[in-house]
Amino acid sequence: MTVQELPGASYRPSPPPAWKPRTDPEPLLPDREPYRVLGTGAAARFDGALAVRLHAELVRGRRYNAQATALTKQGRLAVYPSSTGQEACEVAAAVALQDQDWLFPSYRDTLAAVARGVDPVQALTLLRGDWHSGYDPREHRVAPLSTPLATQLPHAVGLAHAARLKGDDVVALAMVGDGGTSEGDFHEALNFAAVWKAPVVFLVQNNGFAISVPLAKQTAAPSLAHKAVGYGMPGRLVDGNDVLAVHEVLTDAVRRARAGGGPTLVEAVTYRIDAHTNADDATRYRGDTEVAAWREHDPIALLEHELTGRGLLDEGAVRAAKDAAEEMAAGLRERMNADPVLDPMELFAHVYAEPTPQLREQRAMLRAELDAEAGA
Amino acid sequence: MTVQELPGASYRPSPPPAWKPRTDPEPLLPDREPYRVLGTGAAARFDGALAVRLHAELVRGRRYNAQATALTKQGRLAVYPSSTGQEACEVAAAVALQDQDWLFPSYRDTLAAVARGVDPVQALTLLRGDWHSGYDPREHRVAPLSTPLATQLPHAVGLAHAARLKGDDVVALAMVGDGGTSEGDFHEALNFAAVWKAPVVFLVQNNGFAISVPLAKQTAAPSLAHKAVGYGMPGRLVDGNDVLAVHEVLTDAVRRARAGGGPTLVEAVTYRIDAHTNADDATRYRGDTEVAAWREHDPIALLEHELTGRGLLDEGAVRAAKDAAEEMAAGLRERMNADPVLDPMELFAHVYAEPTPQLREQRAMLRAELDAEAGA
Amino acid sequence: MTTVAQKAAKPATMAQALGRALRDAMAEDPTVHVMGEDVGTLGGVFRITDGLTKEFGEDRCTDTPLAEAGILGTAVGMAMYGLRPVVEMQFDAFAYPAFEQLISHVARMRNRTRGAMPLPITVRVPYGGGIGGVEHHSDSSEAYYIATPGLHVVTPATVEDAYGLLRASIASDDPVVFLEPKRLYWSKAEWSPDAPAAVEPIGRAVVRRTGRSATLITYGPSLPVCMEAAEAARTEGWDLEVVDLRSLVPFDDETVCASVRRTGRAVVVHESGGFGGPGGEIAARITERCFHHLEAPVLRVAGFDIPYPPPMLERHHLPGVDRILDAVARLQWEAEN
Amino acid sequence: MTTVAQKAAKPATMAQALGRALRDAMAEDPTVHVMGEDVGTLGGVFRITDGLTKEFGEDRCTDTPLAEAGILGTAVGMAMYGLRPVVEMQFDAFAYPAFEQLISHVARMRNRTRGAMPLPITVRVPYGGGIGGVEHHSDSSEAYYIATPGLHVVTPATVEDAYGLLRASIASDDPVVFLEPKRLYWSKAEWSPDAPAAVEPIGRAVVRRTGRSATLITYGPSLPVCMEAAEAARTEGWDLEVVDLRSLVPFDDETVCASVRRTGRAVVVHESGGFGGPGGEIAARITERCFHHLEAPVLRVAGFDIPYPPPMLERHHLPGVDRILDAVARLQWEAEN
Ligand SMILES: Cc1ncc(C[n+]2csc(CCOP(=O)(O)OP(=O)(O)O)c2C)c(N)n1
Ligand SMILES: Cc1ncc(C[n+]2csc(CCOP(=O)(O)OP(=O)(O)O)c2C)c(N)n1
Ligand SMILES: [Mg+2]
Ligand SMILES: [Mg+2]
Repeated sequence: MTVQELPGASYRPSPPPAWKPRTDPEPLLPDREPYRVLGTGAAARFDGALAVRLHAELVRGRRYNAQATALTKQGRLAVYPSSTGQEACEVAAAVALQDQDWLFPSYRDTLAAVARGVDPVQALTLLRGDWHSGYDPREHRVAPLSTPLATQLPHAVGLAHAARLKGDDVVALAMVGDGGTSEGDFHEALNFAAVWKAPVVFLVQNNGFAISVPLAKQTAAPSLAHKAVGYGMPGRLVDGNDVLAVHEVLTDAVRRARAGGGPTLVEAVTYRIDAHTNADDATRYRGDTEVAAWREHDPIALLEHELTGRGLLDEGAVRAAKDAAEEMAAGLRERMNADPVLDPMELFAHVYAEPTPQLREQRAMLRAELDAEAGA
Repeated sequence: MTVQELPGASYRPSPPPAWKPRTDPEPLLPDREPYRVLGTGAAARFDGALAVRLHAELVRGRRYNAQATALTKQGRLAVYPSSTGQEACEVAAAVALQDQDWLFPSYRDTLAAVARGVDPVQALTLLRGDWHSGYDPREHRVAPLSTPLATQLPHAVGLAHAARLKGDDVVALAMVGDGGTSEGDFHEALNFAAVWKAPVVFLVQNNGFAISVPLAKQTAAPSLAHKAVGYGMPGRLVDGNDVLAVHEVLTDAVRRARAGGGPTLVEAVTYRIDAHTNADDATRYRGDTEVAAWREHDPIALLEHELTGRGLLDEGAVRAAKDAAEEMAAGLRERMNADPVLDPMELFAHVYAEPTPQLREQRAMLRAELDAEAGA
Repeated sequence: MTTVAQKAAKPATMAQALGRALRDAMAEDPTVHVMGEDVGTLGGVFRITDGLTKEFGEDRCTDTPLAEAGILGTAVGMAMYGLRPVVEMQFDAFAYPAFEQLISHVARMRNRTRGAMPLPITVRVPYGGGIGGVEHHSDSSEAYYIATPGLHVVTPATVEDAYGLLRASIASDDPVVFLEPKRLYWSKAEWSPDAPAAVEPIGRAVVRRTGRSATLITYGPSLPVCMEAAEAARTEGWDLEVVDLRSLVPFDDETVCASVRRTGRAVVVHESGGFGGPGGEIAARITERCFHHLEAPVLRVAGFDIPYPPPMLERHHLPGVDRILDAVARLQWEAEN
Repeated sequence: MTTVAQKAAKPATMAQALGRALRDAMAEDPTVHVMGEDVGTLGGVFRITDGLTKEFGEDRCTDTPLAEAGILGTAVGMAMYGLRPVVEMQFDAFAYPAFEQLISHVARMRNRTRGAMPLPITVRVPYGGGIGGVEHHSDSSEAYYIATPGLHVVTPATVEDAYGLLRASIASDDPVVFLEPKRLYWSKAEWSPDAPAAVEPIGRAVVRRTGRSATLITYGPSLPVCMEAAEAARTEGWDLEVVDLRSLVPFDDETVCASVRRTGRAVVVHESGGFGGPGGEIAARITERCFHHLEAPVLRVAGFDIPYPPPMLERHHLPGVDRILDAVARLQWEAEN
């Protein structure tokens, strides 16, 4: 069959019929440099009280990271993936949300959960060998910490979508690392979010490494924020150590989502000051000078300099923040020193709403074993 | 620990230290409209002999689609996903490659495999209920047709990467549909390709639908080609019914890959004229006017008009192309009319290099059953 | 659990019963949402969801992007917010991209959160062969699901059960992998869509045919084959009992063992590959529980341990009446091994 | 198959033996490529690949992007071009994103192409619990792999086998899922890295301890537990034989059945969940083959049918000596059931 047999076929030197430019990519593309507030003059526009609150949260967060790391040395935590150096992102993620919103942290983001109100001990159960999620996700609207990378992103999309369908005013903010952006789930989640116009904000903390693998082996993109345009959502690039900038960008994105504008992808450029976890040896894959350069760009120092310069933070406020942080740390230390009591019989309690006959048999077997042990 | 305790921390109102613009996104972004050659004057620069060859291939391809569809009605094929209307992409994909290069077709792309030299009967075994791959992939360097969508894309990347590591001059061209771009494997494949600078070309045939699902429910991106920037590779948008344009864009991309320039993502805007397969009822999800508009933008008509206008194609050449196509169709029809003879014992032959003891037992059982059947 | 008075029955297909179950569940419970590839406008490639978008709107029955992990992953989030998603995987093999979500989240969220966050998700998977499908369209993937604690695994073999079990699965507060035997989609039975029978809780096997010589234990697509085999066995002098498991998880040890203790002999029949397939589990647990009642080892008739074959050869792969009868014949065997 | 003269042995860990196997395979065969997350500069989170990038360069031992389907999918392409990729999945549960590639392609490419395109890929998966790992770091996922025809499934339990089986797996022209019992990584044995013993083909079980009362059948992480149980059983008057399967696919029916026919009693022991786990298959096939030699049903000691528990409770979940001995005690049981 040649063309003659295809009815209606004729010459048409025009773009293919169904094709039209779908959207203008220009506004979706991120700035060419990470957005900053501190030291740029833009900070003058900022709400001083908020800035002081963020400062206190950063100080508390830094202390929390230090305390949790110390707990690994004392054997009270099996492992701790520290967010030291990334506190601006962790804190801003929590603070940018309203009460009814949901946070979807990755395994590194216990601090964000804590900053949102989760009890620090409950946030750490997973990491001390206790139950996988120590808190009820509904209480503070914080999903369980997600260990399989990027898998929490579609959850955030689904939850936000469900809330929107129900007519509820709920935004979900999902956190993921630079390494996690390579996973298929990252792609699928962003795509669903954009197609559904779900009220979600994706925060990528680009801390330069996925365990030992540097960003250059993870992606060849101009920036991770550039991925946004491929989904038809805006991408924002922000200095992840500038808490005012991260807070502003996230707040904008949350507002946009809340208003029905759909999802945003935010890449926060930051750095993991500590090793991947206490079990990791970072000297195997990175040099001191790189770490030193980043210590110079510390989120707390950046903020303190700005606030002090503007007369918004005095010695007393710094001291107060420090004291509050110490108090939190002392409480954490003390409560983590108590040996948790886990009931082995609970192993069978939550697999299903009702244990299956098979689980009831197994439960009886363990019960008998424990009774025999106790009797012996 | 407040900031004072983090050694070296100080104020630094500059971009984060490790951050620098990684690449300029501008050249990676596709044109704002699909690239066209036919009817634009650019066709004048074209190799007339090539254009005539492409014309003959298109005519043959159209005939092949018609014949395969007819074979489903005669029960000789169980199912056929037709590429009628998409012949320009199918043909250009095959022609843009050199002999040593590899083609990775999706389930719809039997025509591309045939255009590359695979025996049409062998290309169709999967679709008549015969063995899954009727041809030896190494013979024409055509991977087996991939049914699980997008899963063939990482294969193409791995193969191209392996060839480059061996120092061989091999490019891989992988085909996928618009729907397939939503799969995680699409994302992971493009990312690996860009990070490894693998010599791969990704050709997305955006034919407007994934079975019944229109593009607007698949993506919110400005175009599928815009996804490229998120991987750091160039995206090209092309009129998929303009065979000279598709051929040029693919040839450029292949050349770039061959020269060590890395991968390219090409989105060809086209349309599936037939239903998804013979088993599908397209009237459930699309209207006649849309189909009619696309029939007006037929790849063969577009080319014939241009070539006739330029005096490159006369009645005789059209007739010759048609005759060749008829001959191919007659051969296909005839050979597909023969009942294939499959040996049930072959079920056990290729699961492993050597059948396991378990498979030997099962083989013996089937042998005994068949012998009993034959004896009975 | 819903009980409705029986009304006049007329012939219906399993596909119709499944569609009706979805419709009724959606009508009764506004939190039930159907989602998947082509489930909306098209009504699904098997037309199970036909009409749902029209009746309930696109938000309740949604054509998703083409990405199975994304479908199941977003369903997790929707369930976290209190919805009851019913997810369609287009074919057995196309559920594989969603495995990580299924294993690492769907099956574990309740346990992880110590009961705080159950996930009432139903994952519908058309499975099995016998329809002449091209590669990846005929897998029996139940072995993967039953080895994943936290999931219920359910599969109907009759029109009535298709309705009842799907309703029960959607009503369950736990995730259910609902395996639909695709070659029975067009099987028919007298069944009244307007008066479906009581919805039983999942987990109960049923004796489809009583007999004294031996028990055939099966489920889903192999039930009709076993019924046929039992009929044919009569001429050989065997009176076979046939048990339809209906639910693989939870497993109904009681019904199965009661039957085997009565007959003393059993053959497990399924399409899924033998090695590492459900049959091993079933045979092992019967043996553990009924050893001294067994006159012969529990035998298995299963698919071969090969990738699903080309359709032109599938009849050799699928358990058929003859192969079942051969196995029954071997139940008499008392040799030196 | 490589045979090297035995030289003086000194203590080595399983981790070292695995690393050495990779190194030797890479040195002997330039088509062997190691790839995965953190396998290069870091040497892997378990340091199995330590030094390989230094010795062979980044192209031979490659840090990939963080995407398991991408890793296995590109390995498929590399194998199609004639390389022998050895893929590391960082932990058991992180292999799940690669399931579709594994099931739909790795396991099927040879069969699909009627032998034209074999895929000699080794997928290394550290598996199992007992290391106090956080959620998703202790899964026993072998049930999924053994139910997938086209894959070999191999797991060492000793230092020597770690070397020998990994060499054999890499040398195999078929895809092998190589399960590394991570809690045995630091187990030690006298073993000379410079003179490893002969590389046997995969598929042979081995009797690790002879005995007359009953047979314990096990593999990987549970072997040392079974050896300990056998030792402890002596005080109860039982003389237990212990079979280490080493390969689940192919399965060595011969060695296993020879042992069970001798002892007349058997217990299968593994960490993996019981329901739908390998133990059902093993028990069923022993029963099919040795029914008249069995004095008692083949019993199973396995992990519970629950998601892997929090580390603080894992000792209750894992098969231990007492639970094994309890099962052995039940082998004497002759009741009315
Ligand atoms: C699916 C999956 N694969 C692998 C891992 C193992 N793993 C844990 S953390 C990590 C690196 C994560 O890097 P990134 O996403 O950048 O987050 P960061 O650690 O920097 O916060 C890896 C590979 C995992 N948790 N999940
Ligand atoms: C992983 C996977 N999921 C689902 C399917 C079922 N399926 C076959 S074709 C198709 C639509 C494909 O659409 P597109 O990628 O646009 O290609 P086209 O059919 O338009 O060529 C679907 C959903 C599949 N083959 N593989
Ligand atoms: Mg990182
Ligand atoms: Mg399409």
